[in-house]
Amino acid sequence: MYSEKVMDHFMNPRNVGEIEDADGVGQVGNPKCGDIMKIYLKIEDGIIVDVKFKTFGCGSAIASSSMATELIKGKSIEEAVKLTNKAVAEALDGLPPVKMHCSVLAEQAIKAALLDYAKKNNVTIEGLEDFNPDEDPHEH
Amino acid sequence: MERYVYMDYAATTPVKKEVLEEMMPYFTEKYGNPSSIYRIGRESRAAIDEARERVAKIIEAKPKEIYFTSGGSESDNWAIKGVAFANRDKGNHIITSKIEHHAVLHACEYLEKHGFEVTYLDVDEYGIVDLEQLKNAITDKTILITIMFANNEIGTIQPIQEIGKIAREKGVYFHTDAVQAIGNVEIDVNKLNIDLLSMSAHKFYGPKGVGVLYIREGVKIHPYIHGGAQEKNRRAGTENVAGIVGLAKALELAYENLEEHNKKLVYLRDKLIKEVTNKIDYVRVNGHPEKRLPGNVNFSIEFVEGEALLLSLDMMGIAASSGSACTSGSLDPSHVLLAIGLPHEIAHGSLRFTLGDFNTEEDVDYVVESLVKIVERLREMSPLYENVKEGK
Amino acid sequence: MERYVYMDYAATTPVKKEVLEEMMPYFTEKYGNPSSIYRIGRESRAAIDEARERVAKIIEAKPKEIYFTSGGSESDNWAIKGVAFANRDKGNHIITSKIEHHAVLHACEYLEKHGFEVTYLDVDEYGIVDLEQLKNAITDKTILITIMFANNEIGTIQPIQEIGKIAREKGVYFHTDAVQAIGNVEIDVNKLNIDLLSMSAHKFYGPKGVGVLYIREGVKIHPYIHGGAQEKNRRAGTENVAGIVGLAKALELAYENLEEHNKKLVYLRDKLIKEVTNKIDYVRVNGHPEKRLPGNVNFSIEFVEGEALLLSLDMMGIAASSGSACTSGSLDPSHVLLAIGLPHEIAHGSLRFTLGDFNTEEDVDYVVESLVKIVERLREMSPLYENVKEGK
Ligand SMILES: Cc1ncc(COP(=O)(O)O)c(C=O)c1O
Ligand SMILES: Cc1ncc(COP(=O)(O)O)c(C=O)c1O
Ligand code: FES
Ligand code: FES
Repeated sequence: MYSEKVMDHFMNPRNVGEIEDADGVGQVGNPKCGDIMKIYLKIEDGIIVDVKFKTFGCGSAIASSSMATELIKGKSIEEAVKLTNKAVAEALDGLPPVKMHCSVLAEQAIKAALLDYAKKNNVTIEGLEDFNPDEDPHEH
Repeated sequence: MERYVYMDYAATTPVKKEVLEEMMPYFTEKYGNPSSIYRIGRESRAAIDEARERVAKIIEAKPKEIYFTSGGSESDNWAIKGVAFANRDKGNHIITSKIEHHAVLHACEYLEKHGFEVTYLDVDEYGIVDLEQLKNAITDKTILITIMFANNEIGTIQPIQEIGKIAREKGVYFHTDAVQAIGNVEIDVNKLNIDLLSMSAHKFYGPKGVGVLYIREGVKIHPYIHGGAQEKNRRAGTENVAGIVGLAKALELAYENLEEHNKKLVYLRDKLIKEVTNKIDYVRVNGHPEKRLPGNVNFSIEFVEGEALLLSLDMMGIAASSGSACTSGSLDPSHVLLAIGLPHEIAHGSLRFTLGDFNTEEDVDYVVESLVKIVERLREMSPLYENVKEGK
Repeated sequence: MERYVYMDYAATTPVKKEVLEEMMPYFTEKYGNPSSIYRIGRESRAAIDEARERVAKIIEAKPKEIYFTSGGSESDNWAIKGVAFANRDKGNHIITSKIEHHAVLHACEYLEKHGFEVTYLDVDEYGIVDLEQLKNAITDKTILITIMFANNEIGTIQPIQEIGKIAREKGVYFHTDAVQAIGNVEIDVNKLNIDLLSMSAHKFYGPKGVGVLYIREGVKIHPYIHGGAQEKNRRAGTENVAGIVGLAKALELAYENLEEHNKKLVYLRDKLIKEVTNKIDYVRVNGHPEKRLPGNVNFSIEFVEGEALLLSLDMMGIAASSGSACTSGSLDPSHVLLAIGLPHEIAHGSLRFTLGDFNTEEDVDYVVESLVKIVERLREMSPLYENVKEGK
């Protein structure tokens, strides 16, 4: 069902936890639907120097969070905004079709955290204009 | 993998050695078609007839009331649609419950599209149907009550005798999906006033793809699979002789030492419940405390999600199941867990262990030990648990 | 009994050794439910997926167009009723032939009771459907043509490609009951424009109780057995994993050396036909001289009755079958023999031998020798034969 990569990231998730003095925090999902993803960002000079996550969700949701954090760590804000759920899924060597929405959640959580950062610092981030963190990413 | 603990006996069971042995000749030497009149055909016919008698004896039915099918789903579909269409002149109303297996629920939904009306009874927090609601739901258009004997997720056993009595008094047919109950509970179709009953062999150490529909003599029902004259013209298709023989043998074995078997399962079940609830906080046990299948344990483990639990257990060589929607990638968690009133987020953390003949006390110890570690790890990742710890 | 000659391979076949071997692990060790996400569940799922690919390859279909069922009868019922109810908005007319298997005919009759109209095409003396009649029968209400690939009694093979072409041109779905053809004839569902196709494993050295319905992508069809999400939500019920694996293996074996197999069968078949017609007078061969299944022989032996022939053959260790009504205790002889124009009294003396992989030349010699004696004995008792001898 899941690729080895998914299972690896599920069993040994990278960057689990929280950042006490995070520059941006984003939470998406809804416990009712069985998944919540929370992302913490530490940003210095437009670069994501640290990232942590917490996830309540299935194996695919946990693996997606882990992979997504790996993919944006050390990257610029501009690069992080462009991260798509497809890229997350591809980096995991694919997800079953019914589980694609779990990777959407990862994309959304990062965007939500970036938006939080932008608001706190009164900056605008290109590519986040139309983003609404409360939109339900589920296409179950 | 050093250790493998299978605790999903409600999903399916291995075929027992003795069962397979009885089946074997019917694949190769005794392969005759039971409809053929020559020797090896007659031998197959005799094997089926004997199996029919063996099954009938267990549930106190007559052999001619036993019909072999391809499994529990076919039996449920046949019972419900077959009775519905055959009794349409009498009425178009069917009563069932909200916690039936999908084979029953989807058959009922199909009938709703074809002019039938279906009442879905509520259940209480333990999963027991409301007998008053049942009585009140019956009208002069009611032709069938179909309520499962025991639930596959939470193991709750229904008051079948009372339901049978109500149905009989009102002159309404009573079908029960006994797929989970058979092999675990004594069933006497006469005492319980059951008119139709479904079983599936692979739930009681028989092969997959073979089942039974018991149809009380005199019940008006249409055939469901039309064709040849097999099963007294009621279920067409060359009989799965090996499967039928296996079903009968497996059923016999199940009732040979039912009491002992159940005592062992109840002991292991209660031990598992006690230790898990002792060692893990925020856990609740779903289903009825006493009126439940001997091998069924259903937990809701808060702040973690079912699929994540299952995958982690699998990595440790433990096979279990969950009512979380995430297992199937669908939005709503198990309709059974919602029907007993669990909130969505708690239903998502549900975990079912179903114990069976090959489980040992060491298995239970291993499961408890593993589960404690897994829940700890997953909760560390969970934003919900964090909130609780922080008293939010 | 010293000698046992089985010549009823069209009724059923033994499971081949290699097939049983592949099935065995799925009863005991690899018993996981294919819907379960843990290791042994995924292994069962993988076994089914692989079987689906193996089956698809043989008939040039896509794996996702292969659905596993409980046998030929279920496949026929599902195809016909499933397409009928799903396309009712388009029309209510179905075309079939007079010589279909009962699984098709009775499914059609059931539909006639539910508002559908069915045209039953005639066949010629060889059992071949009339293509002109088919074309003329199609109206804008026609939603399905269901015509069998090869007949189970007389072995006649229909002009499937032409039928497929007509159906495709008119935009009507085409189902074929290939239960007898598969394993004996090359079938490419694309070349032949087949939209739905039924098979049953026990006709090609696989186990009883498992079959396939091929459903071309895009065909509108309702599920028939409702319930769980198995078979992409189209056929509920825990999968008969061992049976499915056996079906795939048996099908592969059948096509591994089809040519050689058929050459042998045709040789034995033609020898049997030649010797019986040489040695016994007043015998006719039913079915088409060339367009027939390689192993099928169907005689009408005048002045004797089918059941008497079968019982006598059985006493000599020979397993065969008959289209006589007396075999089943019903009044009318086989609808197939009547449809090809046999008078009742001749249809009553019909005798079918169907040869298979384990038959030898000695078997044929023994059957001929025995049949000569039997017919002589029965005719001596027959008042009809007496008349003939005396030239009346
Ligand atoms: C042509 C044909 N169709 C359908 C069937 C039904 O198959 P089964 O008996 O496996 O259900 C048979 C055999 O009995 C057959 O010969
Ligand atoms: C209560 C209940 N009914 C019906 C079924 C369907 O049985 P089968 O999968 O053998 O068709 C099952 C098991 O899947 C079940 O647990
Ligand atoms: S979190 Fe529900 S399916 Fe992934
Ligand atoms: S002669 Fe006895 S049934 Fe026909």
